[in-house]
Amino acid sequence: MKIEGKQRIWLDYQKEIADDHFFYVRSCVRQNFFPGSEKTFLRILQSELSKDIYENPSHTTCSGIGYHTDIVPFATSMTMVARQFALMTEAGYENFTTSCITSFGLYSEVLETWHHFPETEEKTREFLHKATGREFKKPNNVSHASDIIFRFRKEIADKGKYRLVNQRTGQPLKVVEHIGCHYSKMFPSKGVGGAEYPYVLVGMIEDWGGEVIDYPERRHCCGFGFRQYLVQANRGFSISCSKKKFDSMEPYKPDMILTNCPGCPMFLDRWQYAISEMEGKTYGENGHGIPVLTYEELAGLVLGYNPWDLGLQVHQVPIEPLLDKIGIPYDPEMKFRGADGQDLGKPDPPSVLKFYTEKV
Amino acid sequence: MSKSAIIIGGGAAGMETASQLARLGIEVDLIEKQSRLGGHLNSWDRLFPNRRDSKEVFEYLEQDMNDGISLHLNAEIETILKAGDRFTLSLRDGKELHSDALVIATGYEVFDARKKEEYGYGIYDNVITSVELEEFFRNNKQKNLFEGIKSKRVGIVHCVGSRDEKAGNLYCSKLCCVTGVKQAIEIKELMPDAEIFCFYMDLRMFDRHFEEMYYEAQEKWGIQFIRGRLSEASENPDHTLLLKLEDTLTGLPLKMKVDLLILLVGFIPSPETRRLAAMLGLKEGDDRFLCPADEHTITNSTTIPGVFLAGTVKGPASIASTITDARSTALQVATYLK
Amino acid sequence: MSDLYAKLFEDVRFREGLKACLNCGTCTAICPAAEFYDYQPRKIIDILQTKDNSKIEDLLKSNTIWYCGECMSCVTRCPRGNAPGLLIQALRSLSQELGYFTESEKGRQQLAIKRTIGKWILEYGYCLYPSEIMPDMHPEQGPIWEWEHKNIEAVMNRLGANYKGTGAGILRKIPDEALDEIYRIFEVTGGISRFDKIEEFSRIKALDMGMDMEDGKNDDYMKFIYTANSGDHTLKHED
Amino acid sequence: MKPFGYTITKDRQIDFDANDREVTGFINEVEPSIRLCMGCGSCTATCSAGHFTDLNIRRIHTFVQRGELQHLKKEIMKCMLCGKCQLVCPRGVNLRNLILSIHTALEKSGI
Repeated sequence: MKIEGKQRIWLDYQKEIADDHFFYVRSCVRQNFFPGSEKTFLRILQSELSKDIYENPSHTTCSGIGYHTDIVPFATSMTMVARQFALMTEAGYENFTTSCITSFGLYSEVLETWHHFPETEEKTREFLHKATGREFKKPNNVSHASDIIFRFRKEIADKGKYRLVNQRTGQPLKVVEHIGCHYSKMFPSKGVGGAEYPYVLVGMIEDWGGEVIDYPERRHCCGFGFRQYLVQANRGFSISCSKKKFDSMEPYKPDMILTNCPGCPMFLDRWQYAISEMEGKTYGENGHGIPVLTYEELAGLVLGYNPWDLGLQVHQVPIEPLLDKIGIPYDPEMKFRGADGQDLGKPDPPSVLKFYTEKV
Repeated sequence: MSKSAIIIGGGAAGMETASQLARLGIEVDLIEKQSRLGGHLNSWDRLFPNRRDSKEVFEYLEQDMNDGISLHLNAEIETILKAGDRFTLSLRDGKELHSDALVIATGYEVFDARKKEEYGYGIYDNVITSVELEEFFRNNKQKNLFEGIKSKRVGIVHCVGSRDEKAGNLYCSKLCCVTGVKQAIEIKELMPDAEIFCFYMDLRMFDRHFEEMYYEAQEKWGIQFIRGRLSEASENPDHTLLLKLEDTLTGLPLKMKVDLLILLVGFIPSPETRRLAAMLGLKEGDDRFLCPADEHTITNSTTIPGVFLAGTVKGPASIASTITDARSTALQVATYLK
Repeated sequence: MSDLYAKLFEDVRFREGLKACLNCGTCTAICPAAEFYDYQPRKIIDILQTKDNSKIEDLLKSNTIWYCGECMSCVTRCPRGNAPGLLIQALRSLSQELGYFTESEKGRQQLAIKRTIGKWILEYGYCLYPSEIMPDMHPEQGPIWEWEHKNIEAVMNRLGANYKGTGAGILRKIPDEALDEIYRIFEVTGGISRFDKIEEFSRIKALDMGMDMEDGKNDDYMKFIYTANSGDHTLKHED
Repeated sequence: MKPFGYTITKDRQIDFDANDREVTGFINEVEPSIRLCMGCGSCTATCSAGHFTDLNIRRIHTFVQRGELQHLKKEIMKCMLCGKCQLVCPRGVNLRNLILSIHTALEKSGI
């Protein structure tokens, strides 16, 4: 592997990422499954980087999952997108930032469609006005939240308390990066580093001290496939895709998986559990699985935030082996407690995948 | 007073045009940007279809580089001016040349395989281009190329940078197919136990003896042809490559490990060709190669009187047809100057 | 019968996605659906290129168009600028408009999606909603989700969400005016009409199959389409 | 184990490296003309059995070379050995002997 070859390609895909004054729209999947990540994103931008980021309470789903399960017509989704733009326009913002990759892909697709088929933009304006009375301007800049963290990765490293280094061995942690399909597969120029060798997560890993692993099934979809997961009868497809990735990355002995898409970390986390239940097979060390993190969770760890504030307790694959490797302290007693320390009980231990109980 | 012509480009087309014109008594200046003549001919080892040594063809072309030709090596053109029927060329070293006719024979370049990002050229260790393979053959470096490779399975990818909108080239480079078959046979000659696969969409064996070479590759050498375009190559932990393509004749996706991947890179117009065309106001086709005055009949002249085209500035061509074309250009120039 | 190709052509995604195919197979080669289902994006384009009405009708009624996961990996690779993923979207839309989706096992599942994702979009303003993601319908979500689901308010609170609260924040209650706006958008753009068609054609199919189909989530037809898998979607090596 | 309601499936890619190609080697040896196929499909077009079943005789060649034995077994059972394919093959592939050799090879390897 010659890293210079990749660096050349990264130079070809330098994406413009806004610097400040972001209009933030949330992700359905992440609010349900990784609320701590969105919380951490805002905390980093506001407290660490002193950026202006605004969220309008009236913004909604972009309808992306409905669109990609094909129950929502394109015209409807275009108008849903237009409504979000209208809220941005009304609030006086021009930089649109999405927490979700499906949304990011949809916004990009809608803007491209309006560009190539101007009559669709006109029609959308008409629909939006008819339905809501709103008008909108198109954003100057559309960035995914991972683009923003990428842009400020060096600042985060500078402020950081921890590096992605194994305390015991002094070796950099081996990190697998997984990019959401809709980040750049449709429009390579819209993603940092393009579609074949996206740099958005690689840049974070490198600057935070880790070592990136490239493995044969790196570009493979996690298998969400929208309807392929949402309907139980189709989930065999979904889990089989993820398994393919695990089998392919296993020989490299990764310490963790880093993702930038809402769904992927959930699936890569949960499917390790399901595979272990179905086939008795676990990945990673000592039967603990390979921890899967969002980029905000990882940034939060680097910055020294409490792992339980980041939401690492709601992962099925235990995260403690990673914390121990990096040398991040945590209080096991507080893992499954509520905001005021109240006892919420504990999840049942899975039958195969190990619950982390003590330091190895 | 004898008439004169300037020929830009000292590859096969330029050399042959020059020698033909000199033989007809026309004073020739032959300009070559590199330190020696021959152009791409210097990169090839053996030529299809009969696998004769390319040096023989070079020697043939070189023997006529006689006194009637003034050779300007390492020469770079600054400006070209046309006043009346006369051309004035200024070279970077300050030299000025004059002539009554101008022949553009600046040829092509090979496609930069790095642009086909998903094939990992320049990133993965065992991905090389067909040009590099020729260099290995030519310099007898075969041993280095295959050193440490145990199972010796080789994949040859057709249409790299050709017939590809994403690469910016919709056209067929037409000679990659036969080059791939030739190289497959040559590898097999070197390593009889190697397994060789060509990944193709159409095999365009258009010229004399090409189809027979394909037949020979199958019959005598057992080279396998899989119909499907390589979709991606990735590197395995042992530095072999994992290929993914559709085996379109079965309709099933296929994955396969190879030790070495050879990319058959296509033709693109050389930057020098495009620079001169812009300087002179010559017409480029939508494939960016230069347009002759008429595609069927007036194939060697341009719409500018006194400016002629020879060889691969007009599109992909074999050495044989380049030489034939150069003679035709020479005849057109001579007729014009008469 | 009307010209299905012309109908497809009305969809901008179809016009964007179909140039001319040279049958190279780069799409099928990396298509996750082609790896696990008897499916080839290349073949879809091949059929559409024929403009043959009866072949297109077969396609609209088949399982085939429902295998794609819309990851759009094919879009990156096509050397001719085709986008099989976009064509699938156009085909699925038309299949639902014409009611052809109920003719296939995979197509019939649209009702289940409409009654979950579709319902939640209009009801909550979110595509997913935690109290609706039932552990028994999602066993793979594991014990962690069971625990979370049981303690959802406390867990959301611990992680800094504004669950069901007013103002901004994670899983806030979307204001009623905003939900009204969404509904009107769905009304004027054909979203509601799409939902109604999915219900209506499914009702006809359920009757046809002798199954009960109420409006809730737990009727026989709904359960059937959510779990039914004939097992012949994959061309297995053991076959 | 919990009832998940679905199972992990093996992919249907041709896994060239995992396939057993002993049969491939045997057939290429006993009927070397198999190498000459250029995928033109003349055989499939004229195939009598192919008119009544989904037999695709052209694909048999490809399955042999890829070592896709299960597919191969399924396909050749449909051939009636009429030999029309051989008459039209522009490359002179001895298709009848090819089919017979496949039968022999599959039997020998117990498939």
